Amino acid sequence: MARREITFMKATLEALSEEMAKNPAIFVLGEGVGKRGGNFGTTTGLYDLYGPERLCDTPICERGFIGLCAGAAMTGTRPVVDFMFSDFILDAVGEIANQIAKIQYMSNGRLKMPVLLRGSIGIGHSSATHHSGSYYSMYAHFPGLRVAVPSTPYDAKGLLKRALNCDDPVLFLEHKSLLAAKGPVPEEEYQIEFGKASVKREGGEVTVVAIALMVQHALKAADRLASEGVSVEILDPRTVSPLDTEAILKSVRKTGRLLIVDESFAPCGIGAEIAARIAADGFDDLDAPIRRLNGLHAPTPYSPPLEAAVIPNPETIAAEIRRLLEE
Amino acid sequence: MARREITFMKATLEALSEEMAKNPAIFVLGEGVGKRGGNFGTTTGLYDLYGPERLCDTPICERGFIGLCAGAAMTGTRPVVDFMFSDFILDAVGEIANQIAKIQYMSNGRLKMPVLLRGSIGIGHSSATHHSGSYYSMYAHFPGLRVAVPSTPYDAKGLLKRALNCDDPVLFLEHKSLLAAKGPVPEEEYQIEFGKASVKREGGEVTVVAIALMVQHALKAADRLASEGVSVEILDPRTVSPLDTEAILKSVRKTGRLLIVDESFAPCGIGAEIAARIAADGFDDLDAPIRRLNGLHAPTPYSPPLEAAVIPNPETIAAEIRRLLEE
Amino acid sequence: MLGKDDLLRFYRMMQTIRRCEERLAKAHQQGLIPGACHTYVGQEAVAAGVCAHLRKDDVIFSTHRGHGHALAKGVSPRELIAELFGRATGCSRGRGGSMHLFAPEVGLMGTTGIVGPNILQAAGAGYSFKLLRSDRVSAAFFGDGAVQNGAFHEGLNMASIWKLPVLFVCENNQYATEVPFRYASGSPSVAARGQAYGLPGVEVDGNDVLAVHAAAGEAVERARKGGGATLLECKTYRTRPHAEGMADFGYRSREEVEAWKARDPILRLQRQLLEKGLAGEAELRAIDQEVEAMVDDAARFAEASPWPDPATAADHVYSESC
Amino acid sequence: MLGKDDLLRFYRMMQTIRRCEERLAKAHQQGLIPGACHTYVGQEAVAAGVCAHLRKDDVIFSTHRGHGHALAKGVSPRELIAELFGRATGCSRGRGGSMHLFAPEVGLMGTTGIVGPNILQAAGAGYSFKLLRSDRVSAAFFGDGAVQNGAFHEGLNMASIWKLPVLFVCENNQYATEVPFRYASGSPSVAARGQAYGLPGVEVDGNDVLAVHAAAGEAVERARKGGGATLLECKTYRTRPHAEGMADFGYRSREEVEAWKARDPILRLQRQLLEKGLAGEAELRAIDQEVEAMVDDAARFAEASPWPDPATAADHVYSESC
Ligand SMILES: Cc1ncc(C[n+]2csc(CCOP(=O)(O)OP(=O)(O)O)c2C)c(N)n1
Ligand SMILES: Cc1ncc(C[n+]2csc(CCOP(=O)(O)OP(=O)(O)O)c2C)c(N)n1
Ligand SMILES: [Mg+2]
Ligand SMILES: [Mg+2]
Repeated sequence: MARREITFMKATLEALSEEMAKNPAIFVLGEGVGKRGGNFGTTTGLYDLYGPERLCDTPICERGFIGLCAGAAMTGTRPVVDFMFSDFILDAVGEIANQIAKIQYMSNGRLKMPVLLRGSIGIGHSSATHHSGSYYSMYAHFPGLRVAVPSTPYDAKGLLKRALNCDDPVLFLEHKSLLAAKGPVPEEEYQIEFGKASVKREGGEVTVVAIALMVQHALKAADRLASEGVSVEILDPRTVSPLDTEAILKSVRKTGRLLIVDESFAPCGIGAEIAARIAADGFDDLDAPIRRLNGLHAPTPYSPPLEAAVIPNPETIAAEIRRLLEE
Repeated sequence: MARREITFMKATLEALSEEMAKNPAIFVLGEGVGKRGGNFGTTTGLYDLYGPERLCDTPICERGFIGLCAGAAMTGTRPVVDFMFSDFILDAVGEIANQIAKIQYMSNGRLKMPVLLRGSIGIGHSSATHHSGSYYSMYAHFPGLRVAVPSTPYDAKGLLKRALNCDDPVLFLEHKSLLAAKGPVPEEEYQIEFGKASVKREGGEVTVVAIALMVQHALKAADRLASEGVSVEILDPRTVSPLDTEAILKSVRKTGRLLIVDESFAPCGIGAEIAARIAADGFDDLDAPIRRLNGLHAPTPYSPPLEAAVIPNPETIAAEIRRLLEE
Repeated sequence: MLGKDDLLRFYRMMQTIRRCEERLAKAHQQGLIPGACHTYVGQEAVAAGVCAHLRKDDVIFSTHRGHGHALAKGVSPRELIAELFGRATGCSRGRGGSMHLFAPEVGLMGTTGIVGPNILQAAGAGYSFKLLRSDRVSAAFFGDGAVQNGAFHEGLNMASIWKLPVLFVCENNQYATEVPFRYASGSPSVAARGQAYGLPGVEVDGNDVLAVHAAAGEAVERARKGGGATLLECKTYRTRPHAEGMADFGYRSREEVEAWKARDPILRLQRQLLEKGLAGEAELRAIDQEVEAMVDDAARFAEASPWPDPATAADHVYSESC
Repeated sequence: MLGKDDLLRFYRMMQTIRRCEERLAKAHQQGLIPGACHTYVGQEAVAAGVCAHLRKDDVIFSTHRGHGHALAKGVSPRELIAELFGRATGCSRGRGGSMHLFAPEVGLMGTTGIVGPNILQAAGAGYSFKLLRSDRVSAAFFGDGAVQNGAFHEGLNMASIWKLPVLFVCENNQYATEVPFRYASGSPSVAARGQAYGLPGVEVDGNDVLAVHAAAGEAVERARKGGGATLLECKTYRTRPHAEGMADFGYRSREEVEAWKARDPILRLQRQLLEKGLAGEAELRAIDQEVEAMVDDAARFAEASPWPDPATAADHVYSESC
């Protein structure tokens, strides 16, 4: 049978739809998740299947409806917030970090907190500074949250299904430049565990850990370098919390060189965390300094030439790999 | 003349009072900053000097009054938010990261954003999980903010004065276990530049970079180790954004060993950032893996034995240094 | 109609709260409480009057000033006092203290040290109950200070448009720490703000347990029957400082406090019981003694209880399911 | 009293906004606008009527739907269109696009892509003006969707208790993207919510520039004289989709849109001018042509303008003073 290829968005829609069919306690909240089917088509068709209470349009009160989810999750339902752009839920960081993330702990494990927060991240399409944020590093900093940042339709479906079967709060972050990308997704049921990296390309000379869209960019860079005779291994952690340190250590043991590519801000970012872990536990395996390639530490500008200047691309990634190989 | 010693709190009160006397555009907002003089005595006596408009008690609407400050700072005044506990302003992360931090950039430098956000951080005194947060790593992640985390009265006064003479938004974070600590503070006017670390103790065998209260704990650990013949150098970055990489590199060049001690969460924390920078640019100077010692990645519990278990102390720091020296 | 038993139940509950608080205040002075302690003295009628209508499977969400709500919802004095003492036997197993009380077994779904979130969480429980076609109801208790917070606005609006089975109980004790409500609020009435959300807003004397009970009864019934949420403003007063150990007369006068002490909700109910001949002095004293004995026992229990094991300090950050 | 000149000024401003928006809509189809484009078509009377009272040193804070406010406050069509085209000559130098317009020189202190913050920022400017003893005023423009957000609640309450010189102008165009106001709001009236904050709340026909102008005039005068803030609800309608390129009839009917087009604010003013004999067809057509020429020029200017230099992409993250 031919491998089925579907888009990232379709893969997540399948995951959500399948789980909603199984579990009547799942409901979705967000602006336009009802009849409209979601700003990114994330709930297309579900309103007709499950009705307005399970596909609930909200007023523009992100803090409010995320705070509401905490109470819902404690009392027998499983809320999904479809927040459109990760920038919008900065108003809810108090509810996320101080309530949702902490209540399992504070109740000594007597309350569960199965809240799924899902929506788009990433720079692209001249979305400008209020529609380009990522913030996964911030969420990985807080204890009590799971943070998934898939880069393929397959991973997206498997991780979303996992999230909907897990009692922890999960941030599920979808890069907007990946939503229309297609990839193989089997018809059969599967889930992907959190904290398991995926080797997106095997190679022997340098390890590149990349996040979300940067995985695709790194793959392009590796293709180019292959033609120059350079063998690049590419790892996608898939979840930044938990983070699969073992897989990265294993790869660095082989290559001796590590570059982390992350389009978002460098300071206290996930690239720093990866570098710190390897500088601690993989120190003896390193043949060269650990390098990070990040987007500029600046708000995201609108104009295409400015926007392009603030994020890594296949060329800058390839250049950085070449430099690292010379160290 | 004898060196004058005053408390951390008194030092910041002097800084604020002196600057308010000079600059009538400075006003302070917060719950209880008026007649009450601040929850931590941060505005004691100022209400009588400057009246209710400049020492303005607020309703409990952190997002609101921090958002208000953005508009005030654009229009000729210099707001100071006295937020008591850093946990309270998580509701305002949208205003801080998406507005206050970005407006200088988005206006292409035509608007200034001199907002000072000051208040307490840190674990201690059974304050429990909603009054123990730090979050400086999160603020250091966002572009556009300055983040000061002083550990002595001298540094606190100098950095607060700098903050009140700077057009950037500044987070000024005061560890609650340091507020009553005394230290030398000259009567004369001085300011401390952002991004300049301070060597709190010179030593040759290992570099310890510590933040806020951990500087004091590290000093105690170093005292203990000195009696064992171990020579520890202690650096306090004083501001985590900007971060003085040069000073840390310089010290590591001498010692070859680096431990970062930070009471807050490890993942994507400032310790990770420091480790990443040194693993990149100080790689050849390192004689051992870079180690981090952080508080546990957990919400902060109330009960004293639990609370003590989640943060580093002089003993655990000393033990970690000993381990690092053996690597 | 309320009978003698009901009134005596109110009396016993209010005395239980009062005596626990007084014991906690003393314990705080003695250094037995390592963190903060916000007492509910003067406001007992609200918790007692509202919670009398709640079933065990109904839920409440409270604040930093939550001891009274916890007790009224069914947390034992032992579990409450042990929690403030930081012991493993406390309702939050020592993780919480005064501001973080959890007892989901009896429907106390948490108290919060941050002003606001509990309002939203109560709305969320209401959403669950609606979706699950349950007749359970949910209540949020919060102060006048929370009314100026965005959480109030967003929570009440959502509860209104989705007709959620929720009671929003504002205990207007006229101060948020030291900031007066009349200064902080653009409107002198909390109840009147119900209108802005299309919700019934009811003002009641929060020092009169019978009045609170009556108003809460209507609201709970409406909620159970699918009639949606209610905003209840209980005008009351705390007669102790904001938190134990804090100064109290920089922002309010001794006279004001004394005037409110004269309106003490427990004394008032006592007078009513005696005047109506529903109970004699002796009967009330007997209850008082039972309560006193229970609180004594609880304090002894708490002090004798073990500390939590430091090795468990990072347990339950995540569930075991994922 | 308003004279002919005033009315013609309104007419010219509203036409300028309309023609710029139509040009931008077309440019969006042509791929000249790399990002989003939210037009103001149908709501022009609000910006024109309110901003007519504002001095250059007064300030406004707007939203994702801010083109009209920018123009009415004095941003030139050239700077507006160039910004949406992403050029270095745009009012935000290409950093912002449709949702992030900055022109502090003329009192446009920014438009925000996040719903809510501008309400707070307007209050903040009011705080500055009060502290500085200035008679400047500040205005926030926002949609009906923002009314359900905590920023509305917190901002209006602070403006009320501190008597800040602020106009809160809600443009109730009945939809937040595709979510109807009547669904999202617990209360059918925005203006009536003023009461919850102790603020005057005034409802006005937002498609009648004269009505908007009259109501805004009172509010601005009250603010300048120290009388505090006003909440103005302008009932209006956007006749184009939420953003260019979006579908428009999944949530509202063609009939509804057509009915509102019949109430077009520009046509209405035109009729009034003609009926009162204040202007002839020819005079209006002459203005139209001038406006058209100006917009043509602006679009040409924008298209011919240079792109920003990528080397400047990280400039101005911090000021130079620290
Ligand atoms: C978001 C937030 N801001 C500030 C505080 C500090 N704080 C604790 S209690 C309190 C006053 C609360 O007043 P109110 O809601 O009236 O309750 P009361 O104490 O009177 O019962 C404040 C400001 C907090 N806990 N959370
Ligand atoms: C906090 C936040 N949530 C969601 C959005 C997405 N969004 C952009 S415009 C809009 C609708 C706004 O409606 P309204 O305030 O009525 O303004 P209008 O578009 O009608 O002018 C929404 C939901 C956003 N920009 N910010
Ligand atoms: Mg109160
Ligand atoms: Mg609208």
